[in-house]
Amino acid sequence: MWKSFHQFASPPHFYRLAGYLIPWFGVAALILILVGTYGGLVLAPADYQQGDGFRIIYVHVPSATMSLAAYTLMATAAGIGLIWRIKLAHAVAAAAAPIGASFTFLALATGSLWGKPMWGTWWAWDARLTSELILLFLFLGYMSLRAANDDTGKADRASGLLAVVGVVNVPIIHYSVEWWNSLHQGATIIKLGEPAITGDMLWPLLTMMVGFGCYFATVLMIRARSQVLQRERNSRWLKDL
Amino acid sequence: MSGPLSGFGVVLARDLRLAFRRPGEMANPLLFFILITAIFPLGLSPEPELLRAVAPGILWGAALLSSLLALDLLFGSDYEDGSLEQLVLSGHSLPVLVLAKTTAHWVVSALPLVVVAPLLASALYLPQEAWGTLMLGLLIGTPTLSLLGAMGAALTTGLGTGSALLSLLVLPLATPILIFGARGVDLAAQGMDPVGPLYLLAAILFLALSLLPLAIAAAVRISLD
Amino acid sequence: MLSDFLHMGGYAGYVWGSFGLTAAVLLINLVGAKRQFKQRLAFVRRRMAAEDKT
Amino acid sequence: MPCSDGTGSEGMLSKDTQEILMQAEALELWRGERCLFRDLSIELPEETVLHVSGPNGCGKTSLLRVLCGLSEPEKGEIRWRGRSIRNDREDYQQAFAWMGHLNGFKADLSARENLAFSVSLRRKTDNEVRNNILDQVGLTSAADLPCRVLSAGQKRRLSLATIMLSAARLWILDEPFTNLDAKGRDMITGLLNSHCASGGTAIVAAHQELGVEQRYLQHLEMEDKS
Repeated sequence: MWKSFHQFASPPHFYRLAGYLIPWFGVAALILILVGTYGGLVLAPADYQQGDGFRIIYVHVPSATMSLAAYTLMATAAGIGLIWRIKLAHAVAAAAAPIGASFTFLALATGSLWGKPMWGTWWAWDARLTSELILLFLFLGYMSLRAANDDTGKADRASGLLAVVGVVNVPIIHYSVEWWNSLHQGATIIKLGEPAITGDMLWPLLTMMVGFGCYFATVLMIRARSQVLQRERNSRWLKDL
Repeated sequence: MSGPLSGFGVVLARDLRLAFRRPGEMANPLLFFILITAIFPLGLSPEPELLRAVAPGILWGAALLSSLLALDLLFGSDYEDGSLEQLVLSGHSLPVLVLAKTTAHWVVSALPLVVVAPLLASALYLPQEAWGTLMLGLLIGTPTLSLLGAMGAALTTGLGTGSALLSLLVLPLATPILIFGARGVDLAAQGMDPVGPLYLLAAILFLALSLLPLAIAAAVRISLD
Repeated sequence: MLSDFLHMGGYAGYVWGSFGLTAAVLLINLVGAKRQFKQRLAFVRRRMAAEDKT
Repeated sequence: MPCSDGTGSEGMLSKDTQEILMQAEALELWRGERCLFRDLSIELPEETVLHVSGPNGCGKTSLLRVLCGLSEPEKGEIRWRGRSIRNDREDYQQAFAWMGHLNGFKADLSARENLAFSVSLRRKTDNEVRNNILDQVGLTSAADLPCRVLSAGQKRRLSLATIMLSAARLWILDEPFTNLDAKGRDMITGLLNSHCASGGTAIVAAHQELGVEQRYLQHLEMEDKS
């Protein structure tokens, strides 16, 4: 197993493989997202309580899921990079950060757009939105630390360490915010309304989730390739690009 | 070269001696803590009901910010004069040495807060029953803040980014401490049993004590590379 | 029929706002990633060429 | 991008009687887009002073920092007495003393306090031994002044005192002569000779001749690639 893992981790191999996979994942993402959107906006019935407003779920939930998935992937890649000194893993971690931050921002924006008709305010200290906000700060901290280091090697290791420590803290933060939010569960604050998800409401959501996943893979591989180029300096294989 | 912990005492003693050589600087976190706590009543209103309600949040928020205040000096001055290099190459286990430095920083910047806390609590009309919980909560919460802060300081040493980036890195990670600390005091103020949040603070402290020194040592090595 | 669809039961602004924003952010990310890659590739090619000459 | 691939040193006969203390193989280090050195190997037997020289910016300091384990090389392995320094870091660190550009003393502590602190991290010494060393490096008069007021030359002498007291087998000195007067420079030459005589070894980066006896001396010339 170790041989193949190491062989896969060699930059030229990853670079070519990614080049091959990007169009496939790109097309899959496009189709899935379009079908999911059509399903969510047209086919799915309106929610009896929130009417058509609930359709924002089809972008909010996938974004929120992807934001956490991106952070976890980033921290795992950084951990691998730190432990086994694999530069490719650091390249993947560096590539995952901007996309993760964008998904987190999307989750916050769509969450507040969804909250406005429900609560009448753009922002309410709902447990999930607050966790999402802290996750955004974790991403911003990661990216600013990476930007503050001019040497790529040092930037990789410093931000990698922050990501690993951060990922240990994410569950703690999540549950402390849930705990904090449940204590103030006065009548005024309704948890982000969770409409009852039935069959024909559910499949578009799953489609959107997989679509967002494929999109994430696409952009991750594109960014990872440029990170690989940045770290390979002048190895021979670059010559025949 | 006796046991692995022998370096701990030596570094702790040096850092404390250094801190006491500059008593003015040593008082900064304490003054900052008092200043912040004084500002809120000015910003809100002198009216006891309101202040009593927000007292736990103000006190804990002020404690969090004060413990971050003197952090960029923790490794910064050693980095500039080269003693950080000597520490890393001293042949002692680096996590133990950075734990010693962090302990010295905690003793100098966080302990005074615990001592002064009841004074400020009374200024914010916090009921007397909650003072004990406040002090105990600060006692077991601020070490984690110092450890998290030390890691942020180690990561940003030598980058010349000052405490702005340091706070951005540390504050998100410190939110659970703030939540449990303030909630504990709030429960005690309402006469309820605050033992739950205090246990959670203690649990986080032990997690931090066991893992963070390793991360801080790694961060120091990275910034010295 | 189309106008009902666009009206989104009164939530038009929020629903289309969310979907529009999502599309925009996804597009910006994709284009940004592509451009960064193109620039980095060009840089590497230029440096490789320069090195061959020396 | 040609790099300085200086081999260990010219005429490095394997004196079989002497144990090879430190081996470095195929070291490679980059700073940003610039390769400082590549495939650089070093073999350091005991009783040797390796004089690392080369123009400014050729990576002398970076090489020394890699050899003490402060910096991670891009490629390459360093072994102290046959065992890689990455595995048992503390063991290797106890075997050498490092003098960098920065002297590593706290400005608010006195020379005596600084010396006591840095030596106590390595071994137990009593006051009398330390005073003796302070006297040797000519700092007795300034021993109780805070380091803030000491001159650069005096601070360099204090570093020298720390190195002498460290009882380390390997000395890694980065430009030890800076800020030192003639007497100071002679002191260093004498120290290096006696260090080698007692079976020790050293790696010294300097722009001038070390004045060490020929039988101990080896050279590593580093080119400048900028």
